[in-house]
Amino acid sequence: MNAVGLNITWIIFMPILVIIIGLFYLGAARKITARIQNRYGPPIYQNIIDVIKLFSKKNPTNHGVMFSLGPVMAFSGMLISLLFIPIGNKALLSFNGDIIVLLYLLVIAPLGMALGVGEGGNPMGTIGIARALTLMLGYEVVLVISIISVILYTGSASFMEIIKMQSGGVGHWFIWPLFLSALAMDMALQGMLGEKPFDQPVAPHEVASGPMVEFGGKYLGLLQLYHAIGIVVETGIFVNLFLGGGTLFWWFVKSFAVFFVALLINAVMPRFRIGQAFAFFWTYPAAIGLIGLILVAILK
Amino acid sequence: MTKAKPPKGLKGWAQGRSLWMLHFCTGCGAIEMPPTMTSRYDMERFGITPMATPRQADLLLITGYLTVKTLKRVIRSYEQMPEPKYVVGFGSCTVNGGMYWDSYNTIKRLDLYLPIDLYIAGCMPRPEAIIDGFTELIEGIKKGKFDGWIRYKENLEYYKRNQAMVMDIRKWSLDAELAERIWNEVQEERRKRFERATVKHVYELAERIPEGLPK
Amino acid sequence: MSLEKEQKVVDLIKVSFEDAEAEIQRERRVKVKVAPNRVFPLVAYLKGNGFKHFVAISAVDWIRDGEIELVYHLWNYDEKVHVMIKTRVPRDGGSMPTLKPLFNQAETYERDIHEFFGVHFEGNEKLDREFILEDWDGPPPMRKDFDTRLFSAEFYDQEDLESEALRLKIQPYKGHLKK
Amino acid sequence: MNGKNEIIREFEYFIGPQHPGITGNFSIKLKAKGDVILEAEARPGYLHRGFEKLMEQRHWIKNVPMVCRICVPDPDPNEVLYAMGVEELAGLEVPERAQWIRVMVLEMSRIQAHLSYLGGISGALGLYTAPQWMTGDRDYLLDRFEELTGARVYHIYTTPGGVRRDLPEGFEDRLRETLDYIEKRLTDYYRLIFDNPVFQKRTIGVGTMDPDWAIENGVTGPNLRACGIKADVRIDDPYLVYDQIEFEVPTETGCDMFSRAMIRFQEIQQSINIVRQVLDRMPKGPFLNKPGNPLMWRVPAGDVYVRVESSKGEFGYYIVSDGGVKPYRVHVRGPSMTHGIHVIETLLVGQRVADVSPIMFSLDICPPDIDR
Repeated sequence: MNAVGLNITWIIFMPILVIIIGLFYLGAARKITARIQNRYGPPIYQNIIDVIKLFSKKNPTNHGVMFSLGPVMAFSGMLISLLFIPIGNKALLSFNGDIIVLLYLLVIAPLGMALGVGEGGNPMGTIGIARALTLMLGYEVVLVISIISVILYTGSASFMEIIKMQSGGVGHWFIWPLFLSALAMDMALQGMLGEKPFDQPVAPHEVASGPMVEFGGKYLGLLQLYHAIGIVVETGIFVNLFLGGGTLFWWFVKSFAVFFVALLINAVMPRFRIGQAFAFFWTYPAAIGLIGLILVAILK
Repeated sequence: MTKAKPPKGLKGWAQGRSLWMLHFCTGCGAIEMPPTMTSRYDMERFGITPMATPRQADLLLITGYLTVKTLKRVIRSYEQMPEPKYVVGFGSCTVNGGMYWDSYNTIKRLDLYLPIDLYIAGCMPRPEAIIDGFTELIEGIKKGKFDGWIRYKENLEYYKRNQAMVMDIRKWSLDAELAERIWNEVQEERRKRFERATVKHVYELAERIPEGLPK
Repeated sequence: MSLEKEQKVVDLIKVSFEDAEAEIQRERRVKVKVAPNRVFPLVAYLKGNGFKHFVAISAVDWIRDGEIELVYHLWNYDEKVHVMIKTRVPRDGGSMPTLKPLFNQAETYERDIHEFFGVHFEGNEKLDREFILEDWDGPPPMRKDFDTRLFSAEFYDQEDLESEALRLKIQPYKGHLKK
Repeated sequence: MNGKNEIIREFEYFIGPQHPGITGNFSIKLKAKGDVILEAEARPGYLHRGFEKLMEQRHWIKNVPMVCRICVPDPDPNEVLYAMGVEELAGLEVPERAQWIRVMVLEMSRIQAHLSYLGGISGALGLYTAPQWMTGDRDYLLDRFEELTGARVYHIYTTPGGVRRDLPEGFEDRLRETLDYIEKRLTDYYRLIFDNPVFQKRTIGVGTMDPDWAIENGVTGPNLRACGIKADVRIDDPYLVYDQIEFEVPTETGCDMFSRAMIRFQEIQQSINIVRQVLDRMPKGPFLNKPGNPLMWRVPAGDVYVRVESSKGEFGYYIVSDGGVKPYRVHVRGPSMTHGIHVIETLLVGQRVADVSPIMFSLDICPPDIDR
């Protein structure tokens, strides 16, 4: 009874916590980028203000049912993926094979966006979402290779079990034995987070703001929340697989550290053309990931 | 029907602290925008960021003179922006035509065609002046003082009529029916005006010196 | 200062185009006056003789003579001489052959002059497309008999619009003045 | 061709005027199949103020504040050109010192224009740190301009007969400091932009043009020098005191976006050297030869074509006087008139949609000088 009550509290409390922390991540990202660019930068809570403002906007343009469902689908898809990510050693849904389920769930969000954008009818949006899906095809391969090597190494496909195996200090983290896989996954993460050099889907100079081009007001607010959860989920996969999870506080510290690395790369890189990005994913990170996988298979 | 009011309280505060401006540079003023945005003056610390599309923007900056050709696009962009939305006019060209007061292709007073919330004077305004204007705007929005889009909605017919005097509004308005009606109404006056304006000017052979000046 | 290379260019033109009036304006500047139908052969000839850079076409409205003067600027990168080829076409119904077959970018200048001076360029396909002005039904604006001050005062007439604005009480925010 | 390939849709869409990837207020209509551009049509005219007409309405001197507005990012060549043209028509002598000061102002203007160019092209490729740094550093140069002329961007400093005022006290030392600072920063820029593998990947071999094609299609200035042709108005058709100054004209052979950016980067260094030389060798003396009552001043009838090397290419004015108190006709030949219409329409065909904006930035197109 007690455990069920705790779970219900957690299921309500956790998404709110993740959204707020995710928005702070975004604010911190702007601040850090600003410092690199010799600027003062906006306050760290700037993105929370942005979201409040977006939800208070009136009459955003609507192009039909699918158009409004797009952001909702993206947001809820990301929210469901969150349930499978153990945060602070606590997972709501944990069973053997939840990693595989998560991989499927991560695809829902971009597909939802694609449906909504298609209804919008703006060519910039169509190009943007086409780029997002192409990019996904690129990094998913690398992601799957890295995850398979972890599963092969541990013999388990459950986040909680993998975290348990890493308990006992920094030395037990899988980042050391599975260094190559971790490296490959970090590169894939850069693409998942949409940080440069892989921000083709939203490139302002090329396709205005890509998929978001027709969305305004509440829809854009929802997409901001989706983005905030997305960052936590995506960095969370890396933290759980390679950095040993941790208590609530340490989990977020680790997750932010992963995000921070992505930010630094983001600040000093131009973006690839979409074809180049795709080619990049299927050469270097894929090769590194494969070597890691082979090493695991041999050494195991 | 109750009168629409600009947002106040939390909504007004959030709106003031997070202004997304439309990335649309219409004239000379655009050259002083990069310094305002970048490391020396850093506009982002007030929460002002450039946005790529009108759907996402709250703030329309008219950075300098507007030719008739640009005015059409500006009006279209303005009408696509979600409410509440604000317009800031940059430089003396938007106030009274400025340096181009006798040009045949630029409009003279912008607030006849679009509801202006704030003017920033200068040719063109320095980044400090722009920042000062923005702080004024932010404070005003927080208190709910700026209501340009409400004025525009309430006096839509007046604005549309003015726009129709200088441009073909049918292609560039979101409300096609209204545009069509007003366009037909103003045709007569517009034609008369155009005839008066394009009287063939007799080119004087005499010296073009202002009279009454010492030789 | 010696004007040898300029003289050479003048001689070069005189050899093939006897009707052309060529003179040296100053160092590195040569002026040539020809009839409109001789412009195309002259430019083609000069292009073959090293004048590879087509700088621009300028138009001047000489309203007193009832003519529009077209000035074709050419530059030679090797000899470093600038040639201005001047020709005059009538203001009403003036027409010139296009230079597009020789220099592609001449098309742009011809579109520009067509719009602002109303000179027709035969063979330029893009001439009918709007270039800089949009929905313009007035006379070509750069001609001398178009009065921009009159146009601006009459067409953008503000007095009645302003009085209407006062009646509707449409005023920009003035709160900052009260400080 | 038919059959399988028909799945790829043909798009037709506009880039601009309301689009972040456009320099100034300009638009390009694109027809693309999938991601490859089939046809591009440049559409200028959003900034047309009728300058040439307005200049006919004003006295010779009153045009000085107007002309600098023709090219917003690099205004000084316009002022110098107009002044040079009027002086040549009127036979007005320019004091020696004024000529050296003009060279200095032109080169300072070139440095700031190139800095914003490099910021622009890296911004178009997504490297947002570069524009932030460069625009910030460019501001120090604008401070020097403000000290010298009283304005940050439109200086209205060069008038027919000389320059409006002399250098302020201590200006030379402060300018030297600023130049030293910018020179120091050049290493950082090089490492941030040109050493960047992604930047190289995006720019090398993209947007190329053939050198012969470039000459015949009116490409001038740094864009032509990026094709390996050593053509510079400062040397070919010397004006002011450029024939007394030692400087190099850098050339690159890549003909692509990378070379075009590299040329500008090297020219910043050259311009810094020129300004230093000017500061060392500038003679003392008067700086302005006043032409008399500006409302009554008549310029003898005649016509003249003058040109300078601006940061974007060859800028030329064709000025005609009929002996009156106002110009009879001024025709402005901006470098973007060719770069922005014909050249870009040709270069874009066959490129990817992603490269439209970088190519446009790499050509350094300045829409106000197309529209005038």
